[in-house]
Amino acid sequence: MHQERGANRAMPDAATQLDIYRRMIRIERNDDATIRTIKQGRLQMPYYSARGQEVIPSAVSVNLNPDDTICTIYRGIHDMVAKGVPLRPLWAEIAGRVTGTCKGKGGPMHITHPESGVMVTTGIVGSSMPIANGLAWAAKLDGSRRVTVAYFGDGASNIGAFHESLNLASLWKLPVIFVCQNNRYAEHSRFDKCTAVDRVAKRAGSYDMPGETVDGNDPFEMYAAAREAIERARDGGGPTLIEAITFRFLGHVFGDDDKYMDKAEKAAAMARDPIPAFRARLLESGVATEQGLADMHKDITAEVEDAMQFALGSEFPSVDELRRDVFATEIAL
Amino acid sequence: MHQERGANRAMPDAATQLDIYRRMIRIERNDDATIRTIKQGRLQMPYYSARGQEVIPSAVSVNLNPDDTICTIYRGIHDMVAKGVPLRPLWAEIAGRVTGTCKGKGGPMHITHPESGVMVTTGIVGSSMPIANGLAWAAKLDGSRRVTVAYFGDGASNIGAFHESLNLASLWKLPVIFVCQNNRYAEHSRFDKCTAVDRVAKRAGSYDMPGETVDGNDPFEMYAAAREAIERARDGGGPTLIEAITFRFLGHVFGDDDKYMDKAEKAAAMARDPIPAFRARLLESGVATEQGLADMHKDITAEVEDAMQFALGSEFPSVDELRRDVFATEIAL
Amino acid sequence: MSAPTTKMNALQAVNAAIAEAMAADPKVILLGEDVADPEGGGVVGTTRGLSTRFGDDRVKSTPISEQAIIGAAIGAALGGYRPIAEIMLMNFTTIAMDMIVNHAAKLRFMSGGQSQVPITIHMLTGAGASTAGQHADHLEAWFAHTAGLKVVAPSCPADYKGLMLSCIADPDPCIFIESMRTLFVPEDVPDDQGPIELGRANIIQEGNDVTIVAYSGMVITAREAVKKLAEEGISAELIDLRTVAPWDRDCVLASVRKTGRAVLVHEAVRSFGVGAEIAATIHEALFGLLKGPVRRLGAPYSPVPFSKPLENAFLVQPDAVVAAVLSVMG
Amino acid sequence: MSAPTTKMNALQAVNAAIAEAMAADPKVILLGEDVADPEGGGVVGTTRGLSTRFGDDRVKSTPISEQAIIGAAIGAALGGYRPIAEIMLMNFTTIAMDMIVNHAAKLRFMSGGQSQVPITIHMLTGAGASTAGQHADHLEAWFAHTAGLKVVAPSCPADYKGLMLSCIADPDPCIFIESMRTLFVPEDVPDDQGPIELGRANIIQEGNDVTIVAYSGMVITAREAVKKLAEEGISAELIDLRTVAPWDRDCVLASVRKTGRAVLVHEAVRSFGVGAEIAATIHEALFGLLKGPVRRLGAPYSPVPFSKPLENAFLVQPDAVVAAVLSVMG
Ligand SMILES: Cc1ncc(C[n+]2csc(CCOP(=O)(O)OP(=O)(O)O)c2C)c(N)n1
Ligand SMILES: Cc1ncc(C[n+]2csc(CCOP(=O)(O)OP(=O)(O)O)c2C)c(N)n1
Ligand SMILES: [Mg+2]
Ligand SMILES: [Mg+2]
Repeated sequence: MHQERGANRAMPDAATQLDIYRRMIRIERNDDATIRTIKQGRLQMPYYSARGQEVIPSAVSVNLNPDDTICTIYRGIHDMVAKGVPLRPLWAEIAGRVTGTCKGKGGPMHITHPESGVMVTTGIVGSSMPIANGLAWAAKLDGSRRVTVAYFGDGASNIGAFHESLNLASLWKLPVIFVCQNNRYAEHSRFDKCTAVDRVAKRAGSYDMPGETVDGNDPFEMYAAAREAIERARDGGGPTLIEAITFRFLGHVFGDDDKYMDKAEKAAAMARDPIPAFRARLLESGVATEQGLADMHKDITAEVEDAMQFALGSEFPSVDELRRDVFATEIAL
Repeated sequence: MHQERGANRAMPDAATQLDIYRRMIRIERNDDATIRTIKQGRLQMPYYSARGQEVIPSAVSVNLNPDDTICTIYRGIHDMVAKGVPLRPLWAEIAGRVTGTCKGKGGPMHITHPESGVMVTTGIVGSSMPIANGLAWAAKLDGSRRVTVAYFGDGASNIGAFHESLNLASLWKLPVIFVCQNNRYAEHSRFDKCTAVDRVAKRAGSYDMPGETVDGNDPFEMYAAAREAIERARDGGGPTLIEAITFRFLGHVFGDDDKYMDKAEKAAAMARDPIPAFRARLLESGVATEQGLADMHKDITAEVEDAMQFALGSEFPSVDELRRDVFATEIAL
Repeated sequence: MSAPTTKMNALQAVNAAIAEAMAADPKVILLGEDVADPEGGGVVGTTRGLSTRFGDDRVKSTPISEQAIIGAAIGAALGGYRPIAEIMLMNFTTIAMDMIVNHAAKLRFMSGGQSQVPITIHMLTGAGASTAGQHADHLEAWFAHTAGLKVVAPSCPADYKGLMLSCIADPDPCIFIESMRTLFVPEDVPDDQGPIELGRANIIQEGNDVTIVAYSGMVITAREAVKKLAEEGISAELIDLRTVAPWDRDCVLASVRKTGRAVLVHEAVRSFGVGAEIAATIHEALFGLLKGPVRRLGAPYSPVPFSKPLENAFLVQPDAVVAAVLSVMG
Repeated sequence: MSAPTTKMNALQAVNAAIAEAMAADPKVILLGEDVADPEGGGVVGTTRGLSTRFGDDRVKSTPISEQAIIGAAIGAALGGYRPIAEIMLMNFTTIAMDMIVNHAAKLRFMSGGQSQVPITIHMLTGAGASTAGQHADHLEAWFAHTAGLKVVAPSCPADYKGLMLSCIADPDPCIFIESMRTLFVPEDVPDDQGPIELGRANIIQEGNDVTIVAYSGMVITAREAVKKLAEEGISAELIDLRTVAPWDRDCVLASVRKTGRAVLVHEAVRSFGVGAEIAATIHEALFGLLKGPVRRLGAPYSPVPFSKPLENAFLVQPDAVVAAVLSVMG
């Protein structure tokens, strides 16, 4: 069921290339500021950086509409930023402030922002997928052309929920795209030590579903694969499994010592940093100018700084919030 | 990962053919007597007949040693009989008597008989597989050549436990054989309405594991596939997924009205009754004589009758049993 | 002249409730193993006729994939629907506990109120039908202990209908328990039976000497006990809890305040069961006002056994309820 | 002269117990996500060094597959081994509930005593580390309600070691809970610390006015409360339950019989929690002998929140324990 890579696959035009790049920079600047703020002791949170994985959600999201939905995971702030979650409430959420997307109650692993289409962020490996199916089912029942993207990791491809979800999605021809961000590690476990097959995308064959492995650090490849899968889903053609090969530069969680990683493997992966690579490509092809990118960088840095200030200047939620949102009706404690 | 069917696959010799047939008849006679006894109101139990599936465990079990183990399911009495569970305690168990394999505490869905290698019978779809892995792991740790067979249905191939189990078994190269008895239905659901792929065996490809679909009603095909998988497992070659195509003649559970089934499909399947077919083959090839088979039939019928009498003549367990076997040490109620 | 009624059993009542809700609200949808008509409309027929009437899109049979079932229900709820998910038997919720507990129950809270998950998960359970260790557990205490879930356990057809209507309409996830022993007993159900408010107990019979609290199948057992007690001149008040979480504290406390004595009965294992919460609450709230200790009855600390005599001993019998009442009558 | 001791934290104590058990019995084996040394010996290092010392066959890192992990542990147990299975966090047991509850807990009973499942499932949990809604639940009440499981929840390094040794040696499945707040506090552990009998509570401090019962991380909270109470002239007896199921009824009842008052503290949600069972039992057993109602403290009925002030309010604080005690001192 491996997809053939046609010679003339969808190509992002210049504006779309810049759009992808802009999303990547927002992700990267945001990541950088988050780590800085944690180090300053001004954020108290477990942080799962996606540095190195910027291309994937950026190239996916330029193909999505605002009312398309995603379900993502603890390592998902890049997915949210790419999908368009505004940075102020996002920062306020990771800072546990009442101005956060979730009033500070969910925190970084559970950011939700339906306005932007971010419907679920889960801390449970594999659990983005079964829920994405339901969102896709709703879109189908509505007779809409909405699609849903389920993001998950390589490690998640070994858990039961993956299997049940892909089987159901295929049977029901749901407009859902399963995007596996294969960053070669699950916590401290190397991909091949957990996964009995060399390519996650091969598993699509178990569900009579199109499946494809792409270089998740290549914006063009990623764009083409995402675009085709999303169009197919919109057109009623059902789900696709995309395996995007990438790498997480900063280990599993902030503070990770990387001892479990092969030094050479890591160095090789880091040398393939997608941001400078895409930057060079944009400049080379004339899609962007040095000045244009410098301006973009500056604007985004300022936007991130503003979000951070907004968050840290906001109030914490009141303790009454413990009895709100447990049910629709406030409960007595 | 589909297995090539070599021209000269393993063939059961005459004695082995008779051995397979004898097991099949024991299963069939036992099934017949069970249904009769239920109809007489002398057994109170949910009964999941495997009439029609006799070949599978019979052709598997002639390749197993007494200390090889199996994990099976609610529809598993055929698997137990084929593996060699003596009929008296088996009958006493389904009759809820203290002389049963499990003192009457487990009942038909939970028959256990370690002496014969029947380690777990589960009522939970899919759950034979994760446990079978552990038994195989133990065999490997022991440095023994023991293997474990996990039996399950076609419906079970869609549940998460299937996926997790096959992945782990392949990674750890466990001596386990996953035997899917594909009887085309899961309760009232037709195979293709639940399973997004046309052959369960194709799913072996997700785990870099050998997988094969065989005619589960053909003792020769079934024997060859089982033998090869079992030898491979014994030799340290790891797990195999075998999909054995068959049919359950008596629906899901005793009392099933079959309304959900296509009449023609059912009639065609019933016409392929494996018992008369194998009988004819044995006679034709001269492996058996009419008289020999008639004697076998008579002996087995008597053995089943004896088991039934033994069971119904046995005592029920005393109520004290509720506090025994909850833990190793008897508890106070 | 009383309102017109129709005789139906609990399964028919659930079916009627779902049909009514589906007819009234196109957002009500249904999924589960074998629930559509080509698959028989549920293995015991609970959802028979619904896919034929409301279409294959809104009533979908699923593979055997409890995680996928509950996940799809949650997602569809986030997408604006009111899914009813059938899990065949309560023991199979063990496959879907992540979806139910980590997700359905928590998404509203974790999203700061942005998400709502108005799903109803209904399931059968209960001992007595020789299904043994893995098909008959009463696990409601787990769900009651999980913030964000409502747990409903009716005992008679009218309540099955009214409570199912309320669960479907409720903005939060509800666990709806169908007890094997109550399923096939036909009773009169008012033709206009509407929703019954969640969280409200029902005083089945008023009495003065002792309060008996039961729910689900054990209401049948308790009814028999009440009759026997009446023969011995003891006036028992019988409360059917109907909703286990949130349970009707006010109703139970008012009754026990009146009678001074309480006996709690459930089918689930006694230890760490629902009865513990109720007993602890009664004792704390009415300290010094009770005439005797609260007695809790439930299954012994044991898996559900197969053999008939053991199964009978596993289940609380009416005589045990009578004995418990007598033990506190002093 | 007291026995020689070594300072270690709870993680080191667990590590020491497992190492000792593995050295003594070749049938003790270990599996779980990242437990082997190439993967760092556990994400918090609990099993560090064990695969190097005892070999890759006996200490195996697994894929993220909680059903497969517990299934493999059960099967290996049926094959004569004593597996220790690590589930990283308690919330992830929701993936494996079928294996734990329908299988591990029941196989001995359902087989009429032929099967034994001597497995230890250990896991971390607890609020306070900003991990929010899906990583910090205390679900011990579920397991305690399940016939066939033992539930252990230590609070100090020596107990971690002694109880882990007992769980590994126990012939039945044990749930071993590691509480986040107790993990990194080093304490003296006797070098010859042997097994501590399961089901036996520990009287941490004797007292006369009130009995405080706690376990796991809440023992730390309760200790602080006891100190504050002492300053106010109240003599509290502090019992560390250590084993939640089966819990030490005799020890708790003897203490409450003496003090006449009880306050129960756990981190889990209060409603339908472990405290309910203990409170109900105390009230029933000591009816008429108590000087005040049993008070139960636990988390509010809410998922674990992220924001620090909410997380602090979610956790029972020492002052709340003090207030509960004062409320029954009369
Ligand atoms: C069911 C479950 N098991 C274990 C964990 C602990 N855990 C958190 S992240 C993680 C690794 C996941 O790896 P992968 O799917 O590759 O995603 P990545 O973190 O690399 O993005 C694990 C094991 C969890 N959150 N959920
Ligand atoms: C986890 C779980 N879900 C649902 C059921 C109810 N159930 C019992 S048998 C069955 C059908 C299984 O079909 P299949 O795997 O094909 O096996 P067969 O009965 O055909 O032998 C179902 C759904 C169950 N026992 N366990
Ligand atoms: Mg990864
Ligand atoms: Mg089948």
